[in-house]
Amino acid sequence: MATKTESLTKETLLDWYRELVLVRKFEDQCHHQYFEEKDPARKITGVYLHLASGSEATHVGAVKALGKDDHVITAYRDHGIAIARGTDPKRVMAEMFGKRTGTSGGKGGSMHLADRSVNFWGGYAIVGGHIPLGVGIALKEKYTKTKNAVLCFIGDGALNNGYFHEAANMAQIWRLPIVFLVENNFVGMGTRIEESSGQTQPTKRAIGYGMKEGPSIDGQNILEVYNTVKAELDWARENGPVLMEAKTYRFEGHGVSDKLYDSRDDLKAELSVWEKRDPINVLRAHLESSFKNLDKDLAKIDAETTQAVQEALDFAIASPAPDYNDLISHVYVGM
Amino acid sequence: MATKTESLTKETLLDWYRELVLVRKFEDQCHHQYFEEKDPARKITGVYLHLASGSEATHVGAVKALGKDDHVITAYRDHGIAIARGTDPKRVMAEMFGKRTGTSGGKGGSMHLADRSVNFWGGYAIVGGHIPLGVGIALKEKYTKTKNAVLCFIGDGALNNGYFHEAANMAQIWRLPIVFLVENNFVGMGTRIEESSGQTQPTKRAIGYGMKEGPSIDGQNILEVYNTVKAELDWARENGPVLMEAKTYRFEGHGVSDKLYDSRDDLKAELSVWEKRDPINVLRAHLESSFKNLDKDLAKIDAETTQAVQEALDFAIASPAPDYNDLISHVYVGM
Amino acid sequence: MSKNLSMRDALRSALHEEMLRDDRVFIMGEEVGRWNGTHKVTRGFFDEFGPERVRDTPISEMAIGGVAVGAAMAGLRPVAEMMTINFALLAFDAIINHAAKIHYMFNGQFTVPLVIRAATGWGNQATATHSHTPEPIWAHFPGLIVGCPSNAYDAKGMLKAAIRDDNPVLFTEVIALYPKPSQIPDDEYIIPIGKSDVKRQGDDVTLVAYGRGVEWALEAANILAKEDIQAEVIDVRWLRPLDMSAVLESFKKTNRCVIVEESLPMYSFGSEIAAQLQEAAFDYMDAPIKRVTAMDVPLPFAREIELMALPNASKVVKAVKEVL
Amino acid sequence: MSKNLSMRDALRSALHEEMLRDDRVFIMGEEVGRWNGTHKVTRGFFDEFGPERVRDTPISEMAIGGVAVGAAMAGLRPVAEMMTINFALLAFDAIINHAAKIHYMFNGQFTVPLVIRAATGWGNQATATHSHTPEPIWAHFPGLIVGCPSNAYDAKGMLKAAIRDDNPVLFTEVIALYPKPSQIPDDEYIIPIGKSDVKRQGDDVTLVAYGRGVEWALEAANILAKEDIQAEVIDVRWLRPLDMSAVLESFKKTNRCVIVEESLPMYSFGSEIAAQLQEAAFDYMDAPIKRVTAMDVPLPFAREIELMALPNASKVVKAVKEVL
Ligand SMILES: Cc1ncc(C[n+]2csc(CCOP(=O)(O)OP(=O)(O)O)c2C)c(N)n1
Ligand SMILES: Cc1ncc(C[n+]2csc(CCOP(=O)(O)OP(=O)(O)O)c2C)c(N)n1
Ligand SMILES: [Mg+2]
Ligand SMILES: [Mg+2]
Repeated sequence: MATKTESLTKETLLDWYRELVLVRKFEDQCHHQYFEEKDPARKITGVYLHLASGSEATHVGAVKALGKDDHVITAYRDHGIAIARGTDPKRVMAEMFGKRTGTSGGKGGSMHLADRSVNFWGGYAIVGGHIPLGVGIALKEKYTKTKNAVLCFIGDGALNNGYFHEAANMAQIWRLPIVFLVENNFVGMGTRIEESSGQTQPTKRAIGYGMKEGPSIDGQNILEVYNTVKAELDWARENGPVLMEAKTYRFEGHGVSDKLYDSRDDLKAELSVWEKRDPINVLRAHLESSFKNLDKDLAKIDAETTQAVQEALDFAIASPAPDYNDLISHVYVGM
Repeated sequence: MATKTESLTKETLLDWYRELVLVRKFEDQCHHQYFEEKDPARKITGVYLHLASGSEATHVGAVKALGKDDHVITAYRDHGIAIARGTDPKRVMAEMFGKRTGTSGGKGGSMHLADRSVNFWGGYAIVGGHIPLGVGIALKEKYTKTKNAVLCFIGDGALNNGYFHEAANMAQIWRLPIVFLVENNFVGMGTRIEESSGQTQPTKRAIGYGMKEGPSIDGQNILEVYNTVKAELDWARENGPVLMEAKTYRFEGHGVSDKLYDSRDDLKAELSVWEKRDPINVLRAHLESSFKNLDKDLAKIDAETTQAVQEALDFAIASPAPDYNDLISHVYVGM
Repeated sequence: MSKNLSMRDALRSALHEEMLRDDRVFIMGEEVGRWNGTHKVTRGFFDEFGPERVRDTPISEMAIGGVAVGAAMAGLRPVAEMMTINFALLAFDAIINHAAKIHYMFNGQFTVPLVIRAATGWGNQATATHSHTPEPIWAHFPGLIVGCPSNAYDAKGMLKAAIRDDNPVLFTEVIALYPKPSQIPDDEYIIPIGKSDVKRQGDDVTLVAYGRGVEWALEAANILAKEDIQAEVIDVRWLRPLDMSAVLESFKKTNRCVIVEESLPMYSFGSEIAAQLQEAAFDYMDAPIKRVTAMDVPLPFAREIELMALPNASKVVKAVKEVL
Repeated sequence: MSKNLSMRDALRSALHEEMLRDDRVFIMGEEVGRWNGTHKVTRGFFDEFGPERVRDTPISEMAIGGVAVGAAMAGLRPVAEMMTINFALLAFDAIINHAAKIHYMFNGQFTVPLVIRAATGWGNQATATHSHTPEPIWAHFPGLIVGCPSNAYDAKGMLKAAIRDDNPVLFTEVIALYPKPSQIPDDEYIIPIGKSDVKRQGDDVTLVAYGRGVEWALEAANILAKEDIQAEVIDVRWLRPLDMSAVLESFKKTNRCVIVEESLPMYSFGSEIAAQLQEAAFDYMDAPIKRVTAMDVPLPFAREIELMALPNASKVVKAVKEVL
């Protein structure tokens, strides 16, 4: 990795560690409330729920690289991104339960989190649909002559969609400040990248648009993610779009209705390899090799994150469901 | 040009020459019947008519490179392609007039010529829409294990459409026998390639799909077009898709409602440069440098092509218009 | 002889029989192969028929639509799966401007014997982007056939008809109906395109529906029967071509009609049925024709309010009482 | 004071005024800039406002739609031109699943103050792929506003309302009406979203239309007037939100209605109007409600047969006589 790295304090690294652990526990809790929970009042329901366990370093690291006035937009695998961007986990959890206190008032669900107050422009469930939206946000920044940039996550599977193609080209001809970060987990639902993509090195797709071919990085290493994304955002502010890739993995299969690891031995085998590169362990190893006497810090983080998730859950469950008035409001502005 | 060239007989070259001249005169006649003709019964009407004068070497040369069982598909700039593929110019002209004897019974118009009997799968008016169709035809050939290939013309402007992206990638993952021939006339309507495309070298787009980057050739030179396309078709039969480019120009502006050359001085200047590379003159110069005493041959071609276009026109004008029964037939098969 | 099969398995058996019968029939779409199909309709097909005939595609709906059209024109008989009808919105042009127009536009030179299968329906917290039931929208356009079965038995016969037909067919399958069983005869049967079906007889009111609407209509009919109100339930099955004969015949007897659909209210299924009925049977109208539809909102995630927006049998009962 | 302006120039002047008034308003689309617009509505804008505010795009309808949505969410007010509504079919998902859903789905956090302009209509031998008038299809979906003016005066006031509104608006402009003039006041005026208009008063029959249908309805009314039949002509102007008040009021007076539209007949404009009318004004119906629409075929190139498929005033007259 050629990028010059920032020197990061112990505090910062512990803070990131906390977030990785928090997000993982959040995802695990969602999993539990969906699959194990028996009490209907405490159950997460609905046909879609996409966990991102395994990809925390990519999500948290990239989001931490954003400035306050920068922007982030993504697809439906969005819980960790909301949390990393600073949205209260309580409100994120409440959205999982479809509660009025959720980030989208219970109307968006897990796939459609968003928090305007922190420039998190949402998760989107139509594969590729958010990519031009991100480009449009970047257009606004260029139009109004700021130096703010947009971070747009893209799944490896989404690269094959027309939305990506048209939006990437438009971003390039207009030299818009956007970093397209391919979250390459090597699979979309059950289709491997080699099965879906003629070009299996995502950054090479930049050539088709005359765009900067950004780096291809280890998405399990939050330091590498943070440093690279930060550098590319800065490049994008001045010069225009970049296409970069973080290699990562999803430990939980595609979504809740997913039986992938029952049915594809090759993917099961691959998973076990990636589990050895758990992003939490990668950062923990780095911390332990850099600093001494972390046990107390780590124990505190463990306790705090457990508590935060528990509080989020309690909050979500205690929150009111939306009512008829919510059902019919916000169809139009001012009507 | 690295491709090994076929040795071509005088007869073949004169035959091609005849076709270039025939297509040019056909286009000129269309122009005349649309703009100059006063008699309503002899007038070409309608809002769309896209002439391809200037691109004859690309159209005729590439189509001549096809085997009898190969296939060709294109966009709306399709007159020369139909004629080169062997469709009777009478039936092509009749379609311009919306006559029942036209290639599409007068129901398709100039943008929707097609002739199933010679594997010309049509002109299509939705930019990019025909590209996946071409890929589907190639899929059929691979599925049924023939060695037939598909030639798919693509405008430079169409490359920015999602259809191209999705279809190109699909052709590559399935290794289908198709040559994507970018007919690069450097403009789509009034938008120059530098204004519309982040990547201005069309063949480089192949990299985004892991596809063979084919040659970039002089589309004004029919020998080069023929030899290259033939070689790429043969490659595609065995190996899968290729993306290649022929550099050419349209002498008549985009379509009949086009005032381009009144309004853009840069394009007017560009046109005058390209007119010096008229494909008819390029082949004529080659013929004259290769063979002696062509005057009689060329005069004969001149007379014959004038007559052929006149006959086509007479045929078209004399042909019956479709009637109510045509209006309501072929909405469905068998209903 | 017959078997009890879920709609999922009835569809699977239709596909399976047609794949065996005609090797021009092949399947393409996202996750249809190695993943066994998102809705498991193609379970086991990849292993049985191999990757040439069961083709996993990238997430490329425009190309799934367009490539299938080209393959169909060239002589194959693709069954392209769109996973859900929501994603077919990305293939709108491929289906409407290509599949549905090519036969006409080229004056019959080409045919497009294509089936686009897509799961439809909502009520499962799939949210606004994933809860479309836009069959009527597609059926606006001539050149396309649009069908949506209401039960496993019909599903099998209709899908076989769709695959054998030489026209492009949009075939939607209500997700909520996938697990529901019918008795499926072992012997082959076909349910012809463009034929509606009387699902229940009655003299007091005509209920017109398709897809899941039929289920609500039948439920409502059972409730009404307890009050001695006999509803006739007509399943149009195909939104295009639309067969109004049974509807008209019934209406001339009952003089009252309620239309039931899972779709949105405006410019939709109920609009067309009501418009045709009042025109063709004006003299038989004893009451206004009512429509029971989804509420006119994007669909929300939260279960409580999503269910409020969904049609159901008691809404149908209420509407019937208004016209009696 | 007023000027005689074609609808083209009236639209141009609306855009021009809004561009001057609010520098968040910008234009994007194919050929809108250097080419001065396919239909010349943006003539001169590129020179006047420059390439930042008048943005030529590639042939990328999905991105035109989606990028405009993002820019609108972020605070700009894009006017995105789709060249023709036919090409907007490629942006169906961007408009329906994004523009129209985002305000609701995120519970009001974002607004999408976006106008999609698109030329619509047929009758110019543009053939099957280029002859859509699918306004009713788009208007099926809540969250979107859909408007289509019938004359230059309305066009200006409606477009200004659309640009100032905070909701996504699909604004279609009938190509055949571009050259037709109205008197346009020099003073600014706005025609509010969701308000229909009585274009002609009469007691004998109600004609309901939008866009070019209004022209045919008015022509028919003039013909009918010679036979002393007075038609009331209602221009709904906005298909969504649909204002039925004037239609209902008129129908309660005339008890007869013919609906006129350029679109295809099935699951369309006339379907919804007829369905609503018979339900809301059943007691006032003296005859079946009739619809005059395009024929139910893909549109052909040949002029003779294309014209057969097009609605016209004499078809309207004929329908009126059937209901009198
Ligand atoms: C347009 C569209 N097509 C299909 C789907 C169904 N679908 C949801 S997620 C997904 C896979 C996406 O894969 P990728 O982009 O790699 O993201 P990942 O799930 O790996 O994070 C598919 C096919 C969809 N939501 N939208
Ligand atoms: C999807 C779509 N968008 C826009 C148009 C309008 N249009 C017709 S031709 C054209 C330009 C195409 O340029 P190119 O592909 O370079 O082909 P050329 O005309 O130069 O042969 C455009 C924008 C269309 N027909 N279809
Ligand atoms: Mg992936
Ligand atoms: Mg071009």
